[in-house]
Order: sequence, then structure tokens, then C-alpha cells
Amino acid sequence: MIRHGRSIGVGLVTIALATSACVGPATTIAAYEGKARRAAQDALSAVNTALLGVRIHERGSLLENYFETMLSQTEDDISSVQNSFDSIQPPNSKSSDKLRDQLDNLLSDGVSGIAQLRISARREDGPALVQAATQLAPTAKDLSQFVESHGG
Amino acid sequence: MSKLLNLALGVLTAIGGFVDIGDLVTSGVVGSRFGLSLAWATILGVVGICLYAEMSGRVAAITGRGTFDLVRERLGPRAGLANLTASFFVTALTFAAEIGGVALSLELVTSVNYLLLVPWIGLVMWFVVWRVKFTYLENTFGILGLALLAFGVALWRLHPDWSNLLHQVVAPHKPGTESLQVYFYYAIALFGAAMTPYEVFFFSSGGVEEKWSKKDLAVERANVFVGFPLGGMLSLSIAAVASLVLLPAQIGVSNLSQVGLPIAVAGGKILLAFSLLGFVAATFGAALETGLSCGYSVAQYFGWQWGKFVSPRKAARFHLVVLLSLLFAVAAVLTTIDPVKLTEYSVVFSAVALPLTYFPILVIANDPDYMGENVNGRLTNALATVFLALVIIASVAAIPLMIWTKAGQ
Amino acid sequence: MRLSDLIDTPVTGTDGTELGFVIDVRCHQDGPIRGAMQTLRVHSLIVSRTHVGSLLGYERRQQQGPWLIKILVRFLHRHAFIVDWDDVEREGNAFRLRASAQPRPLPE
Amino acid sequence: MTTARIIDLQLRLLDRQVIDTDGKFVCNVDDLELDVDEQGTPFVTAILVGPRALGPRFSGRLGRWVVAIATRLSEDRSTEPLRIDYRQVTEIGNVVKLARTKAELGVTPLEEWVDSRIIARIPGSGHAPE
Repeated sequence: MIRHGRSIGVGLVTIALATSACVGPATTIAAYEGKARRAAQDALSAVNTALLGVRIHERGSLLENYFETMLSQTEDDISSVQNSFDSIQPPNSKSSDKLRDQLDNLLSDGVSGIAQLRISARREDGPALVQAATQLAPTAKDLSQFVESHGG
Repeated sequence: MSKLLNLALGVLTAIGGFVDIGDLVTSGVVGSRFGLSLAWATILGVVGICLYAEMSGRVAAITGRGTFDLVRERLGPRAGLANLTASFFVTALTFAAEIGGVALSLELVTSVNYLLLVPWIGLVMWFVVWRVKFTYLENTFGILGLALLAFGVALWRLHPDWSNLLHQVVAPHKPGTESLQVYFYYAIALFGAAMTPYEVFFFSSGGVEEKWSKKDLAVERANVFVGFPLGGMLSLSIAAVASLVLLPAQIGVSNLSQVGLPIAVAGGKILLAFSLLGFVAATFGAALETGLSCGYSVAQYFGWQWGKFVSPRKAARFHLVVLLSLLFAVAAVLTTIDPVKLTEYSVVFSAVALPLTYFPILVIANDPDYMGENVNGRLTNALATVFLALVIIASVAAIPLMIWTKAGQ
Repeated sequence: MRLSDLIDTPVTGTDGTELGFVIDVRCHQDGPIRGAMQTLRVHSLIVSRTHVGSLLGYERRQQQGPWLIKILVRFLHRHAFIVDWDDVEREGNAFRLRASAQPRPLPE
Repeated sequence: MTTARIIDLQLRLLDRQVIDTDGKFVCNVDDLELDVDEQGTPFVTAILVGPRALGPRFSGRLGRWVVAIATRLSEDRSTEPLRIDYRQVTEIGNVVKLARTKAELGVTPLEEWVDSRIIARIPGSGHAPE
């Protein structure tokens, strides 16, 4: 076992990095729905992070730089969730297409909502921040419902 | 008096030095998705690192030789080289993750994009490795890393239902929404985060650097058996605060800023600022440790002069390897790979590489020719054999699980 | 010659049957003084059928060590034996045991 | 029974750390050179050092490749490795101690090359960290 240590190690490492990084095409409707639920969950996590951040920030418990960085890091997260979900080839079924449009709208609302928060935070414009947060809240509810209704 | 101070310093450094980006991220991710139902993996990892570090520290004190020097001797140059290649890859990967961790932490402090900070961090790191004396380096970052006690304070201020927390730990219950394979993937990640090989390379090489001998065994054991468990408790508190604040808010940790949110919730700006000092110091200290460990492992395999107790010119090849590893690590982070994912890969691959160095050290710690009467006791051997099995199982299961769960999706 | 030339040399019995190969060379420090110490003269060869675990030393002595590893390595090296240098003769690229050879099992 | 010390070369000497008279690390025992005395008994005459000693112990391509590169890079262009005569050895234990300093031994050309060409050029490399 020790004698072949090197060749086994190198082979395994390349396989692992290759498969776990890319997002394969969805095969069945159920698999696609699973990926949609997964994407909705990650997006919900990002939106909740932003909303929680605003609440703590309004209470004066969050450092400015920390709050701004958190919003931009979370914005990156939700954007990459949307990009990787959109890149999945949906199976050709009406229900999958409906599912895709429904989720895509929610993801876009989430991305633009968090972006709006990040802009207001950088401008340190309190009222705009609160207003953007209240607009974002329904997206969180819809995403949460989407996750529930798709086996979350 | 100085012996007591030395002891206290050692313990504090072990606590501060225990938590690194791997613990911060993995404990945060796991706490926010699994609550404390995976605490057993961290506890196992802590017991494992105590056992492993104590053995390799004792071997360093008695034989005056570093881990990889002995690994080559016990496995032969061929198997030793395969071992070195795998361990060096994991240590360099962890080095990159730690530098990413420093950058992310400084971004939280300055809100300057982390990628812009990375080259400067590399420069400062090179200066510290090059100019700062080993003991100052270890003590400063170890002590500053204690600022992560903010997680403990935050946990206290959240007034949790302690019996519920304890129940989650003692009677682990996998959340329904998570699959079994993801559950065990993160168990291995936590185990790898707690029982990181580089910590042992650094700990034992440090023992040789500081010329430990038999009389230092007491201090060495105190460092390990008090410092590491307290460090492990810190990891658990990171997971606990995440489970109390993030889990109910349906937030799964995907970036470093989320890991610090519970501290702001519990303790406001001051506690958050204090914890950020800990974030930067712990990751910077860990980056130094992994950087030096890259040099230690290669130099010890070939028998070159290594270590910081001599001038860089006296250990030219060692310092060259550290410099090249630093350039690799900085370049790896600048490829804009998500530092959190990079960290998860580093802890899982740490688990894969663990048996490669754990096994030879276990054998040497039992060799009377080397250790005289300081060989392992019967209890240590029994425990060490159990952990040998555990470490091998984790190592074998790590990569298949990583592929199956697409790294924990 | 180099030590690595001796290691791995096949060892056959008096009748030519394969017994294994040299996994280590035992020396006694009883040669003439050369510099600060007496030289290391080859006294016997340690022969086994596998290299795996041969560097751990379990098959040499009653070594205390994790019981499980000791058992495993002992099993791997159950055919290991030690034979004096004078009891072997070079034959091509192998060592053949002389008729007078008394190989001793390991661990002694 | 002779009271002479018994050393199994592979288990107790090969691949051990070699340190010089100042305690600085010189190299590992990459291989051992043996000669044959009048009675035909081999005895250790030197420690062999460097890639040209270590290379042949790797089977196959890697070994030949290591030796080939090391030979081309070496001053004397020979495939014979550097050696430290047994006379220099003062102690064989957890480590092998020598009577000479690293500079006098001259068995670490790569160290000198890296030192003079790269490390020495970087400021502050001359003295130990304070």
C-alpha cells in the first residue's frame, strides 16, 4: 500500500477537484427540482444574512466596515448561486420550465435587493437602507415557501 | 517563577494557536447547518491532536529530530517521498487557505477587497518569517489569538439553554434536511480541522528549535493537555453561537462575515471589534505556522539545515522553500478561488494526509532505542491504536465522500 | 560497494530455493580504529520476504509498541531469519547459504 | 560474547540526520560506502551524501532521472556521490555527529549555491532574527 502512495494520491486529488467544482447538467425532473431547492436555500441564506445584518446595524451593534463587507460578500454569494443555477440545463418539461422561471425571478429579486442594501450601506444612507430591507423581506418569505413546497 | 510564566505562556499560545481559518469556517458552517450534532467530531479531533502532538513533542524533545526526518527513516526514502509530496501539498493548500483567511479578516476590518490585501499580507509574512525570532512569533500571535475568546463571551451573553446544548452534544441527532453522507463529510472536515497535521509538524519542529529536552516534557504536556482542549472548546463555541443565531435564522455559513454575526448580536461593536483582532491574529499565526511547516517538512526529509534559530543564510534551502511556498499560496488565493471553499478542501485533505505522519510517529514513540524509558505507556498505546484506526477510516472515506456530496452541497 | 547494493540481494537456501532477500545488514563495531571509532564490520544478514514494515524494527527484538502493529508486522515477517556473513557465499547476484549455515529465526 | 556495539545499518544508521561539530545539520545518511577487508568481510568506510547517493535507492525512472540531473549539475560531472569518510564520524546515536564543520566538509554544494545566489542577495539575511 505504501509503495504506490504517490500515484494513487495524485490521481485521487485530480478526480476530486474536477468533479466537485463543476455543476453537471440535471438529468431527471426530480434531480432538477433538488438543485432548484438547493439554490433557493442558499439564496434564502444570503437574503436572511443581509436582513439580519441590517437589523443588527440599525441597533448600532455592527461596525460599518464589517457591515459593508458582509453585504458585498453575501451579494457575491447569491450572484454565484444564480449563475450556477441558470447554467443548469433544465429537462424539457413544462413543469421544470415553470419552476426555473419562478425561481429565477426570486433569485433576481434577491440579487438586486442585496445590491441595493450594499449601495445604501456604502452611502451610509440609513432611511434608504431600511426601505430597501422592507422591500427585500417578501423575497425571503417567497424563497422560504419555495424551499418548503419543493421538499425542503 | 519563570517556569510558571513559561508554562502559562505555552498554554495560552496553544489555545490562541489552536483555532485557525479551518476551525473558524468549518465550525461556523457546521454550527449553522447541523447545530451541535457534530460536536463529537470536534471532540474526537481534539483528543486526537492531544495524543498526536504529545507523542511528536516527546519524540522531538528526546531525539532532537523533526517529524519528517523520522518519517523518512521509518518508511524509507521512497515511501517517505510519497508521504512528503502528499503532506506538503496539504500543508501548502492550508497555507493558502490561511492567507485567504487573513485577507478576509482584514477585509472585514477595512472593507478593502481581500484580493488587494493578499500581496501585502505575503510581504509582511515574509518579513516576519525572515526577521522575527521563533518564540516571539509564536507567543505574540498565540496571545492575540486569544481574542477569539469573544466567541465564548458571546455564547455566555446569548443565555442559551445549556441543558439543550449539552443534549445536542451528547445525543447527536442529524437534522432531517441533511443527508447522511453530507453529515459524515462534515464530520471528517471537523476532525481534519481539529487534528491538522501542520500543527504537529510545527509543534515538534518548534520543540527542536527551542531545544526541548526531558525536563521540558512537563511544559510540553501542559501545553497539549490544557491548551488544545481549551482551543477545542473555542471551536465548539464558534459552532454553538452559529447554531443559536444562524440556524434559526435559516442562514448557512458561506462566507467569513457570517461567522462573526452572532458575536455582534450578542455583544455589539466592542465584542465584534475584539473578536476581529482574534480573527486576524489566529489566521496570521496559523499562516506562519503552515508556511514554516512547508519548509520544515522538505528540509527535514533531505536533512538540510532548517529552523529560525539560525540566520537565513545558514539555512538557505529551508528559507527558499518557505519563500516558494509563500509565492504559491499567494498565487493560489489570487486565482480568486472562493477562500471558504479553499479552506474546506484544506481541512478535508488534512484528514486524508493524517495517517501518513501519524503512523511513523506512533512507531517511533514506542522505539526504546530512540525514547529510552520515555516510550508510550500502555494506556497511550491503547488510545493511540484506536486513533490509528479512526485516522485511517477518516482518511479513506474523505475523498469519496467529498466527491459524492460535491464538497458538502 | 554501497549498502543499497547489499540490500534487496536475493538469498537462496543450500539447495537454491528462494528464501527471501536481504532487508538489513547487522554490523558489530569491532573493526580496527578508523578516526575516532572502531569500524563497523558486517557480522550477519537479516533476510525476509517483504520490505513492508521492515524499517519499524518490530521483527528484530521484543519491542513493546502498539500491540496491533507488532502483531501485524510480526506476521508479515514470520519467515524472517538472521544468518552470519561467513555462512553465505556470493553466487551471481544472490547469496547462497553454505551447508554449515545455521540461520536463526527472528526476533531473537 | 564480544561487547562490541551492534548496529543494523538500515534500521539504525541509514537515513539518519548528520550534524557537524557545531551542531548544525549537514545532511542525511543517503547511503553507506563499504569496502572488503582481507578476510573478505565488508566494513563501513564512508557516508554517501546527496542525490547521487539517494537516487539509485529509488527504483525506475525517478532514480535514474535524479542521478542524471545531479550529475549534470555537479562540478566534477561524475555519477559518484559526495562522501564523508568514516574517520570524521565521532558518534552514532539518534544523530550522526562529525568532527568537522560543514564548511570544511564541503558536501553541501546546493546549500552554498542557494545561499550565495539567492538568499545572500536579500537584505537582512546575514544575521539571525532577534
